Amino acid sequence: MLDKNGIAKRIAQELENGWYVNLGIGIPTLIANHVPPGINVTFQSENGILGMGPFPYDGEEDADLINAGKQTITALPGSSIFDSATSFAMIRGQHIQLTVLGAMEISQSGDIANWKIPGKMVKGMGGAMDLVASAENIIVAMTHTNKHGKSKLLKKCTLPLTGVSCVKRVVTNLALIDITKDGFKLIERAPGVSVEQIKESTEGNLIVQGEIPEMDI
Amino acid sequence: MLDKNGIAKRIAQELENGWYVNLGIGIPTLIANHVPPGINVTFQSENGILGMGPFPYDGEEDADLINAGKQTITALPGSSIFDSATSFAMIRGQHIQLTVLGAMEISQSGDIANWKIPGKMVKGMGGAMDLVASAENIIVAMTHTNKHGKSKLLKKCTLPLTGVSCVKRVVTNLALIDITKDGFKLIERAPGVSVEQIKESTEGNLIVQGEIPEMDI
Amino acid sequence: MLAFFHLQYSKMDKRVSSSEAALKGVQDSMTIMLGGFGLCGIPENCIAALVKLGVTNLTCISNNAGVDDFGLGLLLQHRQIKKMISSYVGENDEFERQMLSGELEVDLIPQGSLAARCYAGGAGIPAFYTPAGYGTEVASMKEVRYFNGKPHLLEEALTADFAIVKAWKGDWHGNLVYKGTARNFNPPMAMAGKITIAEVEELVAPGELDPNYIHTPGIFVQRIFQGEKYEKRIEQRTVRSKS
Amino acid sequence: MLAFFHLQYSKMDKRVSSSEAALKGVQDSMTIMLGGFGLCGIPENCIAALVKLGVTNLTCISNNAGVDDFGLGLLLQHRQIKKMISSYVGENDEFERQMLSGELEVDLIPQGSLAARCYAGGAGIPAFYTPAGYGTEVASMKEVRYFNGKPHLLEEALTADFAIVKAWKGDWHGNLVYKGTARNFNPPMAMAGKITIAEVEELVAPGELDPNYIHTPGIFVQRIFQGEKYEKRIEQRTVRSKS
Repeated sequence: MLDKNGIAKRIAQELENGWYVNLGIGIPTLIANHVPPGINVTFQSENGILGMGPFPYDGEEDADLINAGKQTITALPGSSIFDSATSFAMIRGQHIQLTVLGAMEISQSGDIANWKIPGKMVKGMGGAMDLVASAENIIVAMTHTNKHGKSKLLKKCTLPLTGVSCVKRVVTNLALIDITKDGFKLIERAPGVSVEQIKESTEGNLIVQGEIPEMDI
Repeated sequence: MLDKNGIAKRIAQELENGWYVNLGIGIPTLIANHVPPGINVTFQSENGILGMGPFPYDGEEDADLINAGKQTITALPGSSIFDSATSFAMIRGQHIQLTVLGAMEISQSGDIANWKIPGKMVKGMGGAMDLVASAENIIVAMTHTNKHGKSKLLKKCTLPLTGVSCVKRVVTNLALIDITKDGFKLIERAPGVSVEQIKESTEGNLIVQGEIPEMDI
Repeated sequence: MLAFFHLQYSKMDKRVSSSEAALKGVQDSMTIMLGGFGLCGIPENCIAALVKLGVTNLTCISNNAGVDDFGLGLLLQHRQIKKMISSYVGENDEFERQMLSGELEVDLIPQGSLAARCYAGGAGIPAFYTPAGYGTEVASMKEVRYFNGKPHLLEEALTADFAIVKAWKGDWHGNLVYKGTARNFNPPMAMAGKITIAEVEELVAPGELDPNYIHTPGIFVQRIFQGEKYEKRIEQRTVRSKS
Repeated sequence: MLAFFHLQYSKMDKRVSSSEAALKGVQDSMTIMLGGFGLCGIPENCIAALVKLGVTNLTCISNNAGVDDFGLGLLLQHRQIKKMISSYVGENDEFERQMLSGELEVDLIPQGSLAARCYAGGAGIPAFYTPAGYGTEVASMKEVRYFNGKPHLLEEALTADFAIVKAWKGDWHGNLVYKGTARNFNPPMAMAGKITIAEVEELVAPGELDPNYIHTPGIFVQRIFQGEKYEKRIEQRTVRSKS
């Protein structure tokens, strides 16, 4: 089973040299800490920066330099700053090679819900709807089940959608799964997790073909 | 009768303090030389500058600083440079208070033709179609008749249009005329020009009400 | 203050004397755009002056709604806002309370569509198509149209009676330069105000800012002043230690 | 040249060795966008390399078509262009001859619509409405729609197989800074290329350009090189005397 950092680490293995990457709030943010050696990627934050660096040293934080999670950050050499209209021009125009975000639910047809629980939580979609509607390569990072033990990989989402037929891959604490036209296709098991466990935790249609390897992380 | 500089000078009297102004190629360009004392306006050139100044001193011309007529220019203190998309955002978004441009024909309903003579001259519309479609205040600067002596103020334009129902006022070598819903309304005569002369040179419907004063320039 | 206005040598000089003077003409029930992302790059001084002015029934267009005791949260506290048009309104308990109780109308818009709609409002583009929000609640009542086989929504431009932005430096003509990610929504919103007010940390004479590096050309700005005081509060102070 | 490529430590390093190397993959019948206004801010070195490469049947999207013996006029001279998409094509006799004789297809577009269509192409906006051209030849075959009582045309985004832009300074990541009015169409076109090539007068290491004053963020640029030689010809030299 993977913890949050494990999920981030597995997704970080997907990064390719030269990619521009947008990381959502939560687990996705941790990916920046696990970029494999030899791989150079540039992180975009949709509030207006390309080339986001690590947190500043204590005492060097700048109120005018934050990421989309409102955290103080730094800018790397070769970075650039721009306004929100330009930032989403990059996103909508598919100039970003990978988008990673969290989710409350995903469906076997690639729908995603992550912005609203009617009557309970209404924080707003922020940039998520623009990201999922435009990105060609979307990976969801989340736990396989919610805190009540219910599966978050569903036949059909129950919560209001953020986007339709957009998620390509999901990495959870239990597995790496691709979304195909026939449903969730199991690609890798998390260390120490059995196919049976993954099946039990997946409400949607899970396709298991042949031997399923354990992740190498 | 006015010469080109006279036409420019009369239009310059229309300028108000604080206006942003776009001047077309030809007679309109001359207006910059006749801004009345005490009036401060800012000239925009649609290739990407606000705060265009006079021509550079001989030897100080810069290939990277031109106006929309491709002439070398200077930039005044407080000027700004921007790209073509932003430039036309200003124009389309009606942030410019006055547009002055030349014309081959105008109609009594405010149509303008100034970009094409089928089979003969096809230079393209440049920024003129954007300017006339968006500007709230358009003055045309032109001669009253063409080189064959034919009126350029028509019931209906014969050449391909640049824009419809957009021209508000025209200043020619003979007169200052407003475009009203009933047609061309004569407001002022050029020095030494009679109402009769203006009538003869105007093919469209010319409205003459009461005494028509001579321009004070 | 009258004396100040008499000293203006031309309307190209857009300086006003204070945040209070900048808000002249702001009335109940108006639509106001406010720049900023979270608490970064918000027009602090104008927000304080709006509280003092006491106008109510405002429609505010702003990416976020501040926090309980800072930013637009201050206007919420004083019940001055009738409707919020935003993309993300977390980090604000009073907001959530007013929204869930129905006291506050809320129009939630995808962040990119919000930015593009402000830009379009300033750029004379009345409407455009975007893929964001297709198949979601956001799409209800909106025209769907396919381009290149992909569904898009028709989104209309946003404008405001007043747009209030915050820049780092500005000159008398209204030319603005922003610093870091405090830029965010300020440039597109500066374009979309019938009257645009800019508050800046440093107001300089024309010619002091390099024309080649102006972020918002002065043509978009009608009033400018140097903010009385900047707190520039940090929402999430995240740091690493030097060791 | 192979050695050069081996030295690249990452794909964030987008340097290529020459205008010739930059054009790798350009083929007959492709659509190419070229920045510049008149002869100001045009990618001189890439145009020369396109002539040398000899590709034909090109569709060129560029505000102007150069003059007879410089800029895009050189590609016209060599009959490499099948179709021009432009807003203004005066100052070029060969162009006029080819167009009137029917050898050259020409699509004339209002300048603001051209800029906005390139921007839209880069920004993932498939189409938008603009008032420009309503009631004219430009409107033929285009959807008309009223917003606020005013007629508008639906205009679709433009993209290109290659966008070629010219900047003043650039770094290895593709971040660009333009100088003066040589900026013009370069930023919106840089956004709209499937592959965007930037030629610059001065190529610097990452970190040398201030992130706060980048005109085109590197994400839009795939290849960059320092131009071999710049003539920067002036089309209309207008001056005043010092006396």
